[in-house]
Amino acid sequence: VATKTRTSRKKSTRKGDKSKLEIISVPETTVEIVSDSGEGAQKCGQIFGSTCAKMGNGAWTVEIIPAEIQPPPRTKTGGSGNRVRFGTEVISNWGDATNLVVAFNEQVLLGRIELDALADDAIVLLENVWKTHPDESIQQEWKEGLEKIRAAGNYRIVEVPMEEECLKIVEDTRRGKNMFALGLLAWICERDLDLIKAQIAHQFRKKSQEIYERNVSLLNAGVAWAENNLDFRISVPTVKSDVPMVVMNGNEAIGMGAIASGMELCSMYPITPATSASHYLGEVYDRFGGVVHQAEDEIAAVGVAIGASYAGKVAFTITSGPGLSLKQEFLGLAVMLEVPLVVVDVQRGGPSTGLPTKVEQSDLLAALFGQHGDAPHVVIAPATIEECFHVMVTARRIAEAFRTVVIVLTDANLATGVQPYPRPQLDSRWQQAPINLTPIPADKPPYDWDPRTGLSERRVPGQPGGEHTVTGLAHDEWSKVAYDPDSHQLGCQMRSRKIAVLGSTLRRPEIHGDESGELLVVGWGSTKSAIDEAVDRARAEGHSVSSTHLTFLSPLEPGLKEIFSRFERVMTIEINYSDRRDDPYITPENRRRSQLAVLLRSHTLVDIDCWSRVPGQPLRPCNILKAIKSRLAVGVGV
Amino acid sequence: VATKTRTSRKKSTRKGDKSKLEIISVPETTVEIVSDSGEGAQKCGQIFGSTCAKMGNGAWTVEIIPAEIQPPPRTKTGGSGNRVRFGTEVISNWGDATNLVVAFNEQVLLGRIELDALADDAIVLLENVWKTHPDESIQQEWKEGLEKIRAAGNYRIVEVPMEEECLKIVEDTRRGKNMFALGLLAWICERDLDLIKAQIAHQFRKKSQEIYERNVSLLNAGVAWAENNLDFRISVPTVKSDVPMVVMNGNEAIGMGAIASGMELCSMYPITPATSASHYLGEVYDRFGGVVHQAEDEIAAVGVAIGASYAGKVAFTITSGPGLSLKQEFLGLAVMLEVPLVVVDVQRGGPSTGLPTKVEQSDLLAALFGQHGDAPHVVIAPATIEECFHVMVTARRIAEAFRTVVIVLTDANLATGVQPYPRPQLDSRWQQAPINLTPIPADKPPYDWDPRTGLSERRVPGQPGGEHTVTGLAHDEWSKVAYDPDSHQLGCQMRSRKIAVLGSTLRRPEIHGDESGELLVVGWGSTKSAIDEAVDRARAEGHSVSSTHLTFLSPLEPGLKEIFSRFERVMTIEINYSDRRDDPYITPENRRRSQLAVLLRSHTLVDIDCWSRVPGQPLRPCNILKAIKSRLAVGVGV
Amino acid sequence: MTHYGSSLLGCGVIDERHFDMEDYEGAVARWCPGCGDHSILTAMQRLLAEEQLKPENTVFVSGIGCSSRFPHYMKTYGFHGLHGRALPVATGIKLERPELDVFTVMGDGDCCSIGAGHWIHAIRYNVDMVALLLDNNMYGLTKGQTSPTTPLSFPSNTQPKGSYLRALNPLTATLGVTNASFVAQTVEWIPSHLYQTLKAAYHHKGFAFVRILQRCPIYTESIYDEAVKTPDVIELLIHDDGVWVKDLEKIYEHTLYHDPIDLNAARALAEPTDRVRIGVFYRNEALPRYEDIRRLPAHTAEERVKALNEELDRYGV
Amino acid sequence: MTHYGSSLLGCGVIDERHFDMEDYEGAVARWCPGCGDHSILTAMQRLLAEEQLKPENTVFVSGIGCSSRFPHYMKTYGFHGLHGRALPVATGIKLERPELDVFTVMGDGDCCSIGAGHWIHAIRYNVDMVALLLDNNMYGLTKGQTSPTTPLSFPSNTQPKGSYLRALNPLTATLGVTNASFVAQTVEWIPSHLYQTLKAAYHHKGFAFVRILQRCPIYTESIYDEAVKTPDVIELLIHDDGVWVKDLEKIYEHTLYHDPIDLNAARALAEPTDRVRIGVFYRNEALPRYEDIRRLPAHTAEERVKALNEELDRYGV
Ligand SMILES: Cc1ncc(C[n+]2csc(CCOP(=O)(O)OP(=O)(O)O)c2C)c(N)n1
Ligand SMILES: Cc1ncc(C[n+]2csc(CCOP(=O)(O)OP(=O)(O)O)c2C)c(N)n1
Ligand code: SF4
Ligand code: SF4
Ligand SMILES: [Mg+2]
Ligand SMILES: [Mg+2]
Repeated sequence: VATKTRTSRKKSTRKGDKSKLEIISVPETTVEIVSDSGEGAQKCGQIFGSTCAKMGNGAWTVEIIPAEIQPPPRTKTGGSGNRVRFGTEVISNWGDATNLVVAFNEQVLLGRIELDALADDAIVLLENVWKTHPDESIQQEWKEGLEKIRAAGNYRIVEVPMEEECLKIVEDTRRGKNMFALGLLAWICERDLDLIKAQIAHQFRKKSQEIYERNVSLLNAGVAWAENNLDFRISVPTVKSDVPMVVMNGNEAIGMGAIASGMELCSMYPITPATSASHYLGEVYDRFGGVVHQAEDEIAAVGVAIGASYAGKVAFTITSGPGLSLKQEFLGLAVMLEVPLVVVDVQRGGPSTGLPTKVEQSDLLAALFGQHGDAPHVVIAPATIEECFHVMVTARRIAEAFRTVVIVLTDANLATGVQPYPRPQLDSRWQQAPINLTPIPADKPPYDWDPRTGLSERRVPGQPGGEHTVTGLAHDEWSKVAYDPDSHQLGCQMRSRKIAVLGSTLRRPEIHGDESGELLVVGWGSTKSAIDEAVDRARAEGHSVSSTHLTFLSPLEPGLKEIFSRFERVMTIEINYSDRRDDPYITPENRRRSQLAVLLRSHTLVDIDCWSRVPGQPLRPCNILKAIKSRLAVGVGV
Repeated sequence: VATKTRTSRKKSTRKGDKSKLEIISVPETTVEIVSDSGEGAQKCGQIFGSTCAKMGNGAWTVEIIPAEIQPPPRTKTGGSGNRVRFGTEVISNWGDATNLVVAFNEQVLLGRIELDALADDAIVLLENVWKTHPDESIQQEWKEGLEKIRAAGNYRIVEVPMEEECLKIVEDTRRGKNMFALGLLAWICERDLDLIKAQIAHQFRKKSQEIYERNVSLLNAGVAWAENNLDFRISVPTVKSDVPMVVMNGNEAIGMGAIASGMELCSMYPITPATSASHYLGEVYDRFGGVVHQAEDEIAAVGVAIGASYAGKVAFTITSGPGLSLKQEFLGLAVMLEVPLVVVDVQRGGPSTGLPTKVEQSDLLAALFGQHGDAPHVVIAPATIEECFHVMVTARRIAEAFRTVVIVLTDANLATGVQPYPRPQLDSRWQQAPINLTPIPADKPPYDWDPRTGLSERRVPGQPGGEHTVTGLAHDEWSKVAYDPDSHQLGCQMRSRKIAVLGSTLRRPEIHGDESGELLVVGWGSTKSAIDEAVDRARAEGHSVSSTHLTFLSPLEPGLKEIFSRFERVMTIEINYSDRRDDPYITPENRRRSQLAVLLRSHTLVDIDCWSRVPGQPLRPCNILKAIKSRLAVGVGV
Repeated sequence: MTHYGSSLLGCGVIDERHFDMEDYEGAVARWCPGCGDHSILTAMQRLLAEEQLKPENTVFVSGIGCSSRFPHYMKTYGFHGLHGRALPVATGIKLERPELDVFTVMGDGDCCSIGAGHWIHAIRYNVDMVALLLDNNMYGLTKGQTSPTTPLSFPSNTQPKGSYLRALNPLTATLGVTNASFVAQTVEWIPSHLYQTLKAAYHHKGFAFVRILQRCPIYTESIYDEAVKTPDVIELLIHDDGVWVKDLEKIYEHTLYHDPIDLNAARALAEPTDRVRIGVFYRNEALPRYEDIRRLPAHTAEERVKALNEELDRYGV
Repeated sequence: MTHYGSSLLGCGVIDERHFDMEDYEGAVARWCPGCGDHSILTAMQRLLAEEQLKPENTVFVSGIGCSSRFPHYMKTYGFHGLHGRALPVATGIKLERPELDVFTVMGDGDCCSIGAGHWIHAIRYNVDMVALLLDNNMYGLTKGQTSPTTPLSFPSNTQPKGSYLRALNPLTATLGVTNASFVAQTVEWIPSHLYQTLKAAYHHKGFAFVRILQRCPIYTESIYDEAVKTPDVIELLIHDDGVWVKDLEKIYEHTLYHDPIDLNAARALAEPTDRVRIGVFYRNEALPRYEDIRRLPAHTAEERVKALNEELDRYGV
């Protein structure tokens, strides 16, 4: 895959003379560090990533996770580590391909290459202890491995005697190589060593000073080796942002957003990739008077949240696909009782247990329509880590003001991606109000629906005169069980109406690019930045394409049909499954389309096409670009 | 509401002279019997209904169920009984209004009138013991009640001293009035007394001869009283059908269909209105080697069914809305494992616990999209009681041939409605084949997907050489856990493809009425007969309207877009919620549409309108007719 | 249960309201004539009047079933939720509002079948509430299906040839769960014992589980027939720390002095015999209550904002 | 378990295959080094070889968790299903195919938390299978969250300040459920005892529940440390009807002769002590097995059609 670095390097003067140091100066670059799991590549990558952020670069860090619990050493699927994409400007996705990779063995590197992770001209720093390994078969693997690697691309391969160098400092190199590698990267990418040391200190704050020092000397060893042996450096200019920034992953942002919204209870059951949000809250929540309740299962988790919400304060539950399926019955109850509730679904690969650690956007329709009966509610999807923070404040407010369920759809990409963003300017009005126990006049029904808006005033136990029993059975405004046609019709109408009212308060989505043209790409959730980047490139190449991104999936933002009408073609790009137009047996009529496309076609009657894949990875701008071009290539309405 | 009886009665010569007996001869009529619960009106109605069927009339019997577990006597909401609509031709819905009603007190009658159950010219036979009741307040209620009744319509009211007459035969009239009432109806409607007595004998087969005889004398007393006191009879000609017929309700048909399909396990958890199917099977299943397993909850119920299916024979689970929500996670697993499974959802009023005993069609989208992740599967909806029988054979076959989940959507109207239909000509090939334990060649993968069709051969434990572990995790054709992009993409593709293949085998739906015109009404499930009847009436009035009815909801039947394009307007008619076009805040853009409309708009991009209500009752042809006319009245595309 | 009752509401002012039984009457109870639930409702209303519980600070939580209609018939706050899911909701209420008095009413299908998982874990959490199992040995509302407590070979609509399994014993099941703190059994047809048992449960600090044998004349009339008619079948477990109804021994001569702190004895006594044992089997107030363990000082919005700003500092670049 | 093994397959012909342990090895086990699951896998493969179970007639059913990867590592049929739902699936398999040997493998979160309701009811059904609880006192696969069996105040990622509740005791919980027919405990680090316990469970006719204390060096290393290192902590329950490993007393001197038919004693012994008791706590083969109760003679398609036609006659008009 073609990359910015390549182009720009062509420009930089290359003498081929070792004494001369080549400075590869680029607006952005992507770095990977990958090892067997247990060798600490992830720790190294995290420190590198946040160093970039702290230095003022835009940066996006994603985890490289092995498939197995405990993968065997030196296997293609066993690679563990991080990819860090950083640049002068803001970076909000993992990009196309890696320009610089440090690999602890040739097999994990091959695994990355097979996943098409490396740029064709990537620089590869490869531990070479295997070359002379006592075990013949390993030497053999190395030989064959390197041939494969050379065949795979025009990589600039640098063998590094990591083992040898680290042994000078530690016996067990499994606990040290990662810091040596960090040193290599630090020197190559001109990173601030003091910032790095500060973070090492934080990482090992619970360990002894000696351990800290050992790691620092490993770091320095890496720096020194690079300085003495490498003839190139990569320079990515930084511009310190004028607004204060914070750096975190999406699940931490969800947790902090929950705190900022004043929610006091996170009732959950562990499930990847949602759990880390509750890990974060488990650490800090009690400092805010908040409780993480780990229930016996997802059903109990949402039940406890509903009980707490009913009793006074909006609570939330956090889960992933399988948990969403289990919560559906309770979600329908909350809608029926008009008990406010926030549900976070950190989407992962489906169906069923699927790909627990991988990103997907395939819970959209289940979130919208998964409850039996007609159960109107709200569905929102943040697109960035910053939005993960703010969406929680919005969700809590809507849930409370509209007495309904708000489902927040994030995904594994946002959950684990780490990025700096402008520090939220907290506002105490974001916090929900204390419980209100004022008495209720006898003539005020518990559902005093405004017949026009369907809105009614919330009531909690403790309010004298307000005694009544909420019920999941059809009921009238007095919450009395009522099976007559009018009561049920009215209840359904009021619960639907208020969602329409919320919709009437929304702004139409913004267009990225021209307001009209040949193609409009529509996305939702974590794909925003990759889509916009691809659109920018397409436009740079002269194509007439724009994009728009939906935050509200229910109710939908206004004006969509009109916006779509300004483009010759409209297509959604999503990380979920759709049949390909040219698949056998697939016709335009029976084609299974991606989930947002299904929704928008019904909503706007516009012939919305889709390009979607389920790779278990974030989409790459370059692949989106390809999809855009090929869509532009075929005629309208095909 | 205008009715056939009225028109035809006009024709019949009326002298107003008591000595002269008026014969109201009509092609069809609707009879109701309603009492406090516990007074046996239901038993009376059932016998009357099946008598009509046995005499060769077309007949449709529905229950009138009180809202409360134990309603107080003499209350409007406490009425219990049956409505029987019968005619010369086939009758497949409950019609518009009742022409003849026997009421045990004026309050339950008022309840029916408030539900608009009675024709404006209905004949009312009313127990008048209350008129002279010792309790003053009851006398008062009677007085006021009768005024209200008279004010409500031009009813022909006949007071009947039921109590007085019955006391001549029994002390406790609560256990006798219903047979007296049956006698009244039998005489008025010229029913075959021997057939009735035979059924009384069957009803009380477990009781003493004496009890039988007492009931027969009550019956005869009713006949005698009518003969001596009434000046009219209603005559509905019967034509014996040339094919053998059977009469039952939809849940019995589901049960028998399951037996006919060779399914051996019904794994369920009780829930209204699904339970009666398992009650039926509980009685007879073991005679067929079948087991009803009542699990600890709905999740276990579907889990046991999946285990049994996996182990060899397709099993089924039966439930209603709340149970469907709970089963969603397991449905996704079955789709992922490609374990065949049949799920029956007898829909009731939603959302949440909703209206447990009442009909609704609001689980369609949850059945289609309720599973997290992309989980393609099959959804079918029978439209008649006859189809309830045959759908089970089809569902089991599809589930097995396509290794997937088939959800069958019926509803409370089909479940409790009783109707005669042509006796199924059983075929032993409908039965599933015995378990096949032939060895598996070592090179044959457990998912030997045909790349074109996505179909593969089923494998069960006991097949030597076929050992493998099925998993809900993403997997390859060998059922090995596989998180790589290609494996997951392929799996999703194969599971989607086979549904498209099934779709390619379906026939396009038939059109009821002209092949093109001003308006096409689209329905699904139990509303078919009411819609077709309304369409016939509209056509008789000269309107250009046709209807079509969908049996397959996933995959959809072919040719829909083309069919719709032949009509100026298309609208669905359903029993679920939709905003009305003129509701406040509702725009064509944000309007919540009925569930089939949502699906078909996305599928065909045709601007499909909808008329839907959630009355907790079946739709009436007359109301559908109104909706059709008003839709025809407004311009196209409004 | 512990009393914060007025703390929130009265804010110092003395609440001068007095409540009679009638003040706790909600909608007219719609159970069948002779249904045991009626007398349980009455006993409960009597208890609330006796304890002068503020209707607004009392919440009845239930699932779905005949028995779960209970909250509608009380004039307090009520939560008539999902079949089998009453306990998680009640737990959530107490977590957010420990000062409320919470009563959970469940049927035998509700609690022991679909709700079994929540039941086991609610016992563990030992949240301070009264949990009533209205046990008619049958699914009533859905018109007669076998429940886990249906006696072996007793017929129902789903098992017309008789129940296939021996009845689950809710007492031994509860007593098997770590942190069980109060386990009692009573019968709805001995009002004085029912009332005293409810009272003991209410005053217990922790999760007070009471199994109430309840007649269902429609579906299980015969089951409790003998126990109702012949006092000889009843055996009273008596103790000062349990339930001891004066003069009841006169009618029910079989009595057994049982100290409810003795867990092993409780389990042995809970095993089925041809006698129906009523009273408190086990009681232990030393066990921690989940809502107490988790309780935190209240935080103002400003305090939260301040602390969150400190937290954000940690993430600053 | 009962043996129908060849009835379906061999159809009279003698099956001459012989199986070694290797013949039961599936994919390479991917548990962490030192994970207790490895030795359980080995013991199981040894058992199958010893019993010469036909791979094709053996099914391992599991939920989701590290432990639930078990079926992938066996070369038999396997069903790696949903978290907490292994038991209903296993029950369905036995209902349809009683002749199959079914083993259910669950983790402590799988069985005792999300699966608790199914667990209680599987004990009731007493379906003839082996049910293994691989208890590492923690959620392993999801990287360290508190499970119901996590010891009080042991920290995890969701409860970093330590578990809030005392550990649930799976043995007393199981023993509290009516129809419990086999309840044993063993430890994965004493292979001979582990093996003998699995063997006893396999030969038990009914639902054989075995709790296996399992080390998780990643998240709960310290918990079993003492028990592993000091034989003094272990107490052997020995009996001819239970597990009695010759010579094991030489290493583990604390022994207790316990007749597993004595339920009250079993419950008392199952209560937590500072010793780890291993062996069979309770065993009763007199209890009926659900799949036996429900078994029906096979019907041919023709028989069904005939009977259904008779049934339709009843509904004829
Ligand atoms: C999820 C769900 N499953 C099933 C039902 C149907 N249902 C309602 S009440 C009930 C059981 C009632 O029995 P029990 O809990 O013993 O209460 P009782 O009516 O006997 O008081 C069932 C199965 C439901 N409402 N929701
Ligand atoms: C419905 C559902 N909820 C949650 C999860 C996430 N999850 C997977 S395994 C697991 C628990 C693992 O712990 P345990 O059962 O003790 O097994 P172990 O890994 O310790 O062997 C959880 C919560 C899931 N896969 N599905
Ligand atoms: S059915 Fe039984 S439990 Fe339900 S109300 Fe009637 S008597 Fe009571
Ligand atoms: S995490 Fe623990 S339980 Fe899971 S495989 Fe590793 S050691 Fe075993
Ligand atoms: Mg009950
Ligand atoms: Mg565990």
